[in-house]
Amino acid sequence: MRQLQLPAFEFTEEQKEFRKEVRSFLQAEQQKGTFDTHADSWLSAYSEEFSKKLGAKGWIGITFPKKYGGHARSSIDRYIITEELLAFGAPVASHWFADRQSGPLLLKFGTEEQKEFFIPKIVKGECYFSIGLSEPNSGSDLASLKTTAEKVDGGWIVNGMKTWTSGAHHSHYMITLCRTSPQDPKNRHGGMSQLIIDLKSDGVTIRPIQFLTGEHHFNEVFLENVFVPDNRVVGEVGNGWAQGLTELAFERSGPERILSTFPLLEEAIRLLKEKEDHRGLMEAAKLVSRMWSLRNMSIGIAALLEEKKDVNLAAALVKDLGNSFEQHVAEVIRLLLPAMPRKHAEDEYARLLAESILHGPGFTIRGGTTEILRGIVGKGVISA
Amino acid sequence: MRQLQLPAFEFTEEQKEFRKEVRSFLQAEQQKGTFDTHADSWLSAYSEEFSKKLGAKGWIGITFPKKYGGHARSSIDRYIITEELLAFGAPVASHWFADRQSGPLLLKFGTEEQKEFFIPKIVKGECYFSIGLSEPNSGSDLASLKTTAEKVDGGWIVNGMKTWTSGAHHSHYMITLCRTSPQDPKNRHGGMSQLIIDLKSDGVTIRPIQFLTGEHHFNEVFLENVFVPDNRVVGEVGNGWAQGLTELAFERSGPERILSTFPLLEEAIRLLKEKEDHRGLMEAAKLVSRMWSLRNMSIGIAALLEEKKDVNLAAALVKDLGNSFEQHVAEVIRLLLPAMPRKHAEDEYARLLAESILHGPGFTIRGGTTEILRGIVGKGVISA
Amino acid sequence: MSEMKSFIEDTAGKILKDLSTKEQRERFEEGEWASSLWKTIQESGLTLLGIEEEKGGVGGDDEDVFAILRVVGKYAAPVPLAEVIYANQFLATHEGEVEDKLRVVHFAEESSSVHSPYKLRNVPYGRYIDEVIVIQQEGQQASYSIVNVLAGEIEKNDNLAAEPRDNLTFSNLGETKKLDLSFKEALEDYTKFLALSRVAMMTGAMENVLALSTFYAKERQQFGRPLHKFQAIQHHLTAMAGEVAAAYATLAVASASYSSDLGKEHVAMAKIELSANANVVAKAAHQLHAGIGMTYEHELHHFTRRLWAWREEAGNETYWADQLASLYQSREETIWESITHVKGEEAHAGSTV
Amino acid sequence: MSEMKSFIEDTAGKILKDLSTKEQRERFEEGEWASSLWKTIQESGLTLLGIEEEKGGVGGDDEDVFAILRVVGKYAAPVPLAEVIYANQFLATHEGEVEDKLRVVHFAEESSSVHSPYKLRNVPYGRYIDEVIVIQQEGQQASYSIVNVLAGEIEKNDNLAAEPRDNLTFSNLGETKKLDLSFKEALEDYTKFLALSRVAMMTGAMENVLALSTFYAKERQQFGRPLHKFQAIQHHLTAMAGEVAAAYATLAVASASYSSDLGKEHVAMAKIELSANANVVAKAAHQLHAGIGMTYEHELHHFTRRLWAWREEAGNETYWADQLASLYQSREETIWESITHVKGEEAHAGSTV
Repeated sequence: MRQLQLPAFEFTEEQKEFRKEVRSFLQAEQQKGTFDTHADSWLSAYSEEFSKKLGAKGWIGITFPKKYGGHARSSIDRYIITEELLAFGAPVASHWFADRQSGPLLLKFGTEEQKEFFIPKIVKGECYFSIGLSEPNSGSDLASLKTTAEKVDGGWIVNGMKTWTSGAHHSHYMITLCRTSPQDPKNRHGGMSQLIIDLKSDGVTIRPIQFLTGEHHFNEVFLENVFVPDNRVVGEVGNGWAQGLTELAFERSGPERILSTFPLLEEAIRLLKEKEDHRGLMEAAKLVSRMWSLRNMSIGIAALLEEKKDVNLAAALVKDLGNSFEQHVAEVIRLLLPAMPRKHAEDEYARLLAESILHGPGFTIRGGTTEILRGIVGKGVISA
Repeated sequence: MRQLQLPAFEFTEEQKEFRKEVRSFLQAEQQKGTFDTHADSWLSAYSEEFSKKLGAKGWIGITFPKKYGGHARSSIDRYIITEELLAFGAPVASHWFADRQSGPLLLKFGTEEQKEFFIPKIVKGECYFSIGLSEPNSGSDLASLKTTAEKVDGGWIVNGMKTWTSGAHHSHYMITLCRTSPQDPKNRHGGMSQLIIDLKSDGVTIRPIQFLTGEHHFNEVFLENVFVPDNRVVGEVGNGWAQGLTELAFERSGPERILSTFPLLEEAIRLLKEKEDHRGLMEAAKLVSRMWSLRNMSIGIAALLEEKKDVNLAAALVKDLGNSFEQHVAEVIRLLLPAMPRKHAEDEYARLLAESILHGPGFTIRGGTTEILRGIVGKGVISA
Repeated sequence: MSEMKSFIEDTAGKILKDLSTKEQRERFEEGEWASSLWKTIQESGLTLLGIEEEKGGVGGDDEDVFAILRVVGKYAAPVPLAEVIYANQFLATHEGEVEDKLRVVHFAEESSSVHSPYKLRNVPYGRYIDEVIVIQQEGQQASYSIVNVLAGEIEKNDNLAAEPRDNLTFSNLGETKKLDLSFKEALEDYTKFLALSRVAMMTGAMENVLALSTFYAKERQQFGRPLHKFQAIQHHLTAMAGEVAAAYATLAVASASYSSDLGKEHVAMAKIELSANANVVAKAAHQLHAGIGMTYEHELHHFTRRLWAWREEAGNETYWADQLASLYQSREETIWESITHVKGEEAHAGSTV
Repeated sequence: MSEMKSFIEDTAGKILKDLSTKEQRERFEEGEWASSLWKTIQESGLTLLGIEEEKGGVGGDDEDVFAILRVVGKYAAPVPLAEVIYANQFLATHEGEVEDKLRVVHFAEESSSVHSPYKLRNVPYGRYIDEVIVIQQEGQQASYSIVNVLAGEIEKNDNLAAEPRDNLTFSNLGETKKLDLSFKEALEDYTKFLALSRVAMMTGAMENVLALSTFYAKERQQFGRPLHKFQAIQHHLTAMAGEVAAAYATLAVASASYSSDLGKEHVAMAKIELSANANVVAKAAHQLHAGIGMTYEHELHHFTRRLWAWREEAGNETYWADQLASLYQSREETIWESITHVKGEEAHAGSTV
């Protein structure tokens, strides 16, 4: 099955140097106390100040064209930045979606005006995006979306509601998938469009959805007669579904599907070494081996993506295996180093353990549940 | 959910004495070299001699009425015998199905003549039964059976084919589920009957299905114009499906769903103690805890069955969890005591490990696959 | 099992169903003591369970106690009932009689010097209780003193389920009384009790997680079909139902044998099992509920967070497996002999001679 | 990676697809050496892969060797190609040139006394090979001798997949030559090679298990629908596909770095991974195939039994985790530094200061 044959990728010396540069920066920031390490930081650790620092280093939108303030560097460089940020558990939630999805989407489908308006701000770490996809009754069945955009003079009037919108309370804009023509049972994914909604517009109400930890990452976004001007439609009207899909492979196989609980693993190994617990280190070594193997997959996919190959199947597999791994880390570690996990513990290990356990259920739900992914893969394998 | 609330059952002193008696017999036989311990012995270890010895002790059909040679003892006594035989990995495959299913079926639905003819021989360990259920294209969908029995003067003419028939090459009879009226899409389980086929009849051909180990447990049984006299129909014509189901709960939750790989676990713990491997024993202790917990369930169900309670749901759960446990034992143990597993090793540990691994796939397939069981349970939970 | 078991189980069920509501639990997490719930529990006599009437108790045996604690877990009641029952039983045993108060037993860390303050870590509900019975090491023996919490300092601290596990500091512990137990024996007795309490509470919590999941799978539609028609959802339900049934059987056997010779070994196996399976249930339920189950709004997390917290308390799998490994190493008998409580004539059942 | 990789991969694929058939494997299990298959492999030069032409080889590098061994696993070829390649490479290195024979390297157990016979345990294909290169301990150094198998006694012995792992006994080993390696170094080098060979072979076997499963899921109907429409079957297929993709990526990275400083650590992780996942694939495939996959008749077991056998050979997870644990303990760097091969300025990435 050709689609499963992933290549070895070796980082060049230059890339290793770059990694070192990123790491040194993070170590210095950590020492200054700019941030604490958190598990699952890409979902939960917001810092506009930190995002702006990264922007100033040129590390947001690093692959974007120079003409819009980007650095036209390879997606491998972006991969390196992402890895280092997650391994350090740095606060990257503010700019996360703008860097990963919205920026690339606008560059691919946006108008020149949109690129000139948004991209330079994204790159500076000053302009944040949310993704408006899920709705209260859609679950994993996104084709059943009900938010509508009705054509009016000079723009669109949007009505509806989005839910599970990460970071909407921090973001400036939301790329919103809306129904621009009525649902057609024969083409369930047709008639949808992507609109950029300014979250400060009249008619937008953002309400927090408290996470089970009590924290606030997710939101409900109510859209009541929100006017979106014509120049804020992304790409083609009616082509929203297909446009949204193009970035999925990259989203599914990135380091964020493997490393959400890595800070816990690293801290645990440090403690096991301190205790000279050989049997404990043996169990940890198996986790490291798994991580290494998944990382090899993920980097292999990144290399193929750089060559514009179709990697949908393998990318979905990375997400499926990676998410299970992220959960599994906490389940193994808690037995090697028993402790009372606590959200606000001074003890870093107890805190990371708590974060990893409490965020765990989200890993296999966000970005397509395990069940949905396995359906996609099952079909992909059969038809390959 | 009441159906999941299983009681604690405590063996009486008398029952403990009885267990001791059975165990002493088995230890003596083992010392005489009558048998070697095998994993999964109820499927794979045949010994007519041993079955007859058990019959002579009164330990086959122990719950059967005295009038047919049984001992009218409780199903708890039968539970004790079964547990001890399996914990010792003794060769019980010959009489297994006659004792577990066919005997009880005949006692419940059979004619007086059938009881008088078959039961005393079963009890002596001289008369063995197979169960003719699966067919080549039925898979888990037993309602799609195609073997037919056509009414003729004085009996029935059976045509068709059964497969996966355990022990048919050793058995005298096969209780065969046949279609006695055409398939009715509205009542998929109607029109089936249970017939006792003498495996020495004209028209019966038994061909081995070699197991993946090369061993011979399973068979294809071809039935070509086999005549079955009227007095060999079990119970009511057309009621075969319902009759077959009644014994399922007992079949699903017996010790044979938990203990198939117990001899490996016991041997491993002996070796770990010898090596004073504390961390290894800790892992083994978790397996023992799981076994204990499943055994508590299984005995709780046996106690409820004795009171004629409905335990279908809980019994299916024991099979599901028990089969996974049986497989899991070998997967944990192989890491604690690395060895080259070999079918014919002199080293008992290496041999039991090989048997446990090679027989493993069968555990979650026989008697209803995991998938089928979970469907049954899922529906049971929803409607409870 | 006492005859009153099903009666008090029903009584407790009614009280807790009415009073340990989602709203009550949410108020509790915001810092409000569940006073009316606790008062009702006290008035019903549940805090004095397992204590003879002549000592001020209401009677009942081990099985009654753990049956009630299962109900406490089922309704995720934000009260330290297990700990208070133990404290009351402790006083009834050692003082001869007991008056009902909000108190828990706790163990002082070994050998603080005379002048350093006494620190008690992770005291259940420390901020809400009246008294702590502090057990201390005194030479070979243990002693205890009854300390008013108001005399100490409280540092707030929560477990994963926002149940208080506070650190208390006392400058002195006042008058002590000798115990006819070593410190180790006293600690082991408490750990054993607390471990089976958590087993009971986890059993109840699992039961409710399954009930919430079943409800959701019936109600919710996806791709035009009710969720429970999907094979993946059926698998999740089966996984949960299996562990609920196993937990029931385990709790039943361990509470019936709690005070027997087998008590400690059964508690060890039961706590290993429940701790190991807590996340099997929690994970399946969250996967089945998808997004909605991750919200604070939905009450699923009241139960799953308790499962995650309780599996670590009173010894997790590692702690109890360590105890069992030492036990196996120390005795000659085979596992089969231990499991069946019947010793054969030869040493090795299941092994050739 | 040499340019010839995809060419020789194709060549080997064609040979093995044609000759390593189910019937051939069955005849082999009945005791018949796969002579024409072996002859074709030899004639194609595959046994001399990784050896320079001037030393009698056909060229090629590590990646070529392990790429071919993946194909060997894919067709479950009943031949000791990995072992023979290593033996030939060994001779090319130590004798300067090599002539192609059916031979393997094996290690004599330590310090037999002069008069006792030499026993070699679990020699791959012992009954079919011409020669064994026996490596022995001689003081601090190792020595080797080339022994004709006919000179010894053979006790037949099989692994789970009915591949010969015979015990050979020799009364003497003849002339020995010194190696400029210690016994330990020589053994470690062979174990490393064999471990990555098994990784490659398991990758190939997993690939075929997935292919057989996919075929079956498309062909077979149940309850009136093709199997692959069932969610449970899709889950099994996903589990297998995931491990196949992971195995590919793992093999690619470990063979590319095999001779580098990272070689041993990568081989360790690769063997842990493949050994741990062998049964994920085998189990899912058997569950998907249900009864039919448990028959000797169906060829699934040719692959699953090899997965079960190979995961234990050349070190299972426990063996290699033990090596890695010692490595971690011996060095200062963090795991993140090891994984990325980049050392930061501070010791603890991912940890506060």
